Amino acid sequence: MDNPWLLLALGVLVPFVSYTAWGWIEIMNVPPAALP
Amino acid sequence: MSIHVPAADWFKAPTGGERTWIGLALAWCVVLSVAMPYWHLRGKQNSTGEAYAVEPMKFSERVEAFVASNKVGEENGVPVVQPAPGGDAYLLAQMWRWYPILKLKQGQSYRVHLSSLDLQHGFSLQPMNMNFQVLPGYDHVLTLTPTSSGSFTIICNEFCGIGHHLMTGRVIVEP
Amino acid sequence: MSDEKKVADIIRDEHNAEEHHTPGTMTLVLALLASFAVYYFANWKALADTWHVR
Amino acid sequence: MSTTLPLSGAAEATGFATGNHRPGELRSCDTTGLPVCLNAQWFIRINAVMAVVFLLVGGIASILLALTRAPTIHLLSAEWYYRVLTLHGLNMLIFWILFLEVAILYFTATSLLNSRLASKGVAWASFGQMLVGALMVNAMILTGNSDVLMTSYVPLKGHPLFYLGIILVATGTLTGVGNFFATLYVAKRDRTYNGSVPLVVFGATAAAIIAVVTLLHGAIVMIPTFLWSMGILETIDAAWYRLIWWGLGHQSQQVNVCAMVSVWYLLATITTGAKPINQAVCRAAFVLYVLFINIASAHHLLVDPGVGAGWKIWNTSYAMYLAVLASMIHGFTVPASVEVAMRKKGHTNGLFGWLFAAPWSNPGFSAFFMSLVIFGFLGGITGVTLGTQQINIIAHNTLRIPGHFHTTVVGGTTLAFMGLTYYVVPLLFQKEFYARALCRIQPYVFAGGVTLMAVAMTFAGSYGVPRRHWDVEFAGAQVSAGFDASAHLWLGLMGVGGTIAFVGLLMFILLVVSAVFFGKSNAGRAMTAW
Repeated sequence: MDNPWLLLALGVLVPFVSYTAWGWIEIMNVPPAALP
Repeated sequence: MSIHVPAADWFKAPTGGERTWIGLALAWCVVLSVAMPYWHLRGKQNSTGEAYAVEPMKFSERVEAFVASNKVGEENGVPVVQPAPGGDAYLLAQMWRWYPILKLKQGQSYRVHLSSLDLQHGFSLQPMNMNFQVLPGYDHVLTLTPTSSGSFTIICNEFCGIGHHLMTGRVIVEP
Repeated sequence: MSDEKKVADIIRDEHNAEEHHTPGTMTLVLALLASFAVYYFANWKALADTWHVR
Repeated sequence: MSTTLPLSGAAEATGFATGNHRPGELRSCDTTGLPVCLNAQWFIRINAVMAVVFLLVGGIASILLALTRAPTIHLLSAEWYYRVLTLHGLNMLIFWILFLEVAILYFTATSLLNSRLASKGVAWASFGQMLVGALMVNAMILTGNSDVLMTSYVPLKGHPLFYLGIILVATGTLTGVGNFFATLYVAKRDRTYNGSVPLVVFGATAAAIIAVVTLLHGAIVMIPTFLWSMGILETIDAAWYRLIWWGLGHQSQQVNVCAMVSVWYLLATITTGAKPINQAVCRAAFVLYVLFINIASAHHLLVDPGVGAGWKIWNTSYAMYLAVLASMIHGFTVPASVEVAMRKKGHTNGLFGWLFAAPWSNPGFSAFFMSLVIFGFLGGITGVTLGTQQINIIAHNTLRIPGHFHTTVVGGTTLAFMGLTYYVVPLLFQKEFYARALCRIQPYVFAGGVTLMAVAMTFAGSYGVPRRHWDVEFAGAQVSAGFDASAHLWLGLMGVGGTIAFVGLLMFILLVVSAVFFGKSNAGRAMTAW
């Protein structure tokens, strides 16, 4: 818990993967509209 | 003190009131965590973000086709359009109007397609105060079932330029 | 007692920290939890009255 | 009467280690005995002064907005309302807060670790970028080139210099945060302290870490948008922009939360000699902040197309609630530390004897404790509720959202920073305040105004009144719309609250500016106690 560099790495990685990367993938996989 | 180097053995488990509170807070967080999936499966109001990529112009043409085929009237210049129960309804957001006016039936569910011709807009149905984001390039589909009847207004609550506060629309629901 | 001496006592106290009773804080946080629950479920109820949407 | 701040000399603060200051760059604080690196002090001073300047710009904008949204007054035209709203958002949430947070980072890494500031050059680079960027943004807004609001949602297009200014502020802040981490490294290498870092430094480190991932998102979204604004890029996807921008937008709020909680611990110690019962709990809570609080940014996209329910629910629950758990832990440990300290001083009658006996006339304490209560009761509760995936349907983009964040950022962070300033000016500027009676009541005026305004906003928003909206009567709209009388009443009360808060803000700025520039020096003696 004391090592700021480990915390820095985790602090950047966890939010980036859980929020940014996953959201980015979802947006990229939006299927084309059929407009029934 | 909080500004001094802590005693060497600072790493120890919580005790007493602190421990009780952490337990209570954790239990409350579990309740919070369970509430959303529960409502997702059992609740009647959800936002699944169902959306399809669309060219703004193509969406606009589809709206015009929808108006042409289902128009039932007009309200000071704006066509009133009635989709078939359970069918698709199209609503276009553009600088500074919601087009067309939709006439629905209470208790029937409709596939409402929301998209924008230009900027981002905020679909805000009053007075129920139901709010959804409308983005250009995305056909945001809401499976909507009116549970009350009457005449309701749509306003825009996402800033879309100087006429943003003039952007209104209407939804009429027959019992 | 000079500042330095007083602080040394506080640091020594830390080692033999007896049970800390904080009933006032416990009351405050329980009030927080109660108002949190009331506000939270009131909002769910308000949501449930709106149209059905998925 | 020298103040008997329950602090101690350099020795105790850092566990009997020696500092790494170069000769002539160190002074010992006459009040606390803490080491003050003169370089760090210089940059703390200019960052804090610039912070208050942008607080004033944002404050003038806030009174204009409050008087416009109050229906009976409706001061500004639509064009100027949206322009001043852009000015208000950026100056308050980004410029005022980031300048002060860089100052706080410099203080914690040097004085509390008995270390020198890593590099003066990097500190100048940070300050220069932030200042030029902020002035550039304000210039673009006031000349009407960027009426795009703070979020500048694509496809709304602002002037390229507007985006470049925001990029400069972001890279400048990142440079300052880098200087903070370099100071941590230098302090560790030169062994200016032994054992773990003090709790307040740990909290500041957590805030700095969140700032890094925040500014990373800022770069990812702003650089392509800057190129797009110059026509180099064809289009920017609206959904992508919102996702990444809120990676910057909301995570910058989390930096503020983390910095505020650290300031809570700092002020609790300074004003009442409070000592956290169990530092492991406090530090664990900060770790939960670092890991999980940032994914809460998803609650800005809960009713958006493109992102699915799974992503929405995961990011606003499970892991995120561990961060809510952290806030609830801080909500206990901070008042508990004050209670233990006050009980040790003999205030043991009844449940709240310790609280009534607390130094309420000390603006440092009153601002801190009101910040804790407003943030906890009004901010936290509304925030988690609004951030619930389905409940967001009846709140998104209504006035409930500003109602929420004015209790967290303004009633919480800004109020706590104001409390801190009542010690920064005497200790680091070495100047005494004039009109000390006004200083004692200022936090109450500001907190009262902000609370009334925020509650009024929340009620108005429950009626559906939209945020960022000039005319709730929709005069001239093709289809008529409007709200009932009670919504107008709440908007009126919002105007009243906003005006009171502005009076409190003006008091603060005048008191600080008069002290910093014209105050009597207290060099060589302890500060006069509050």
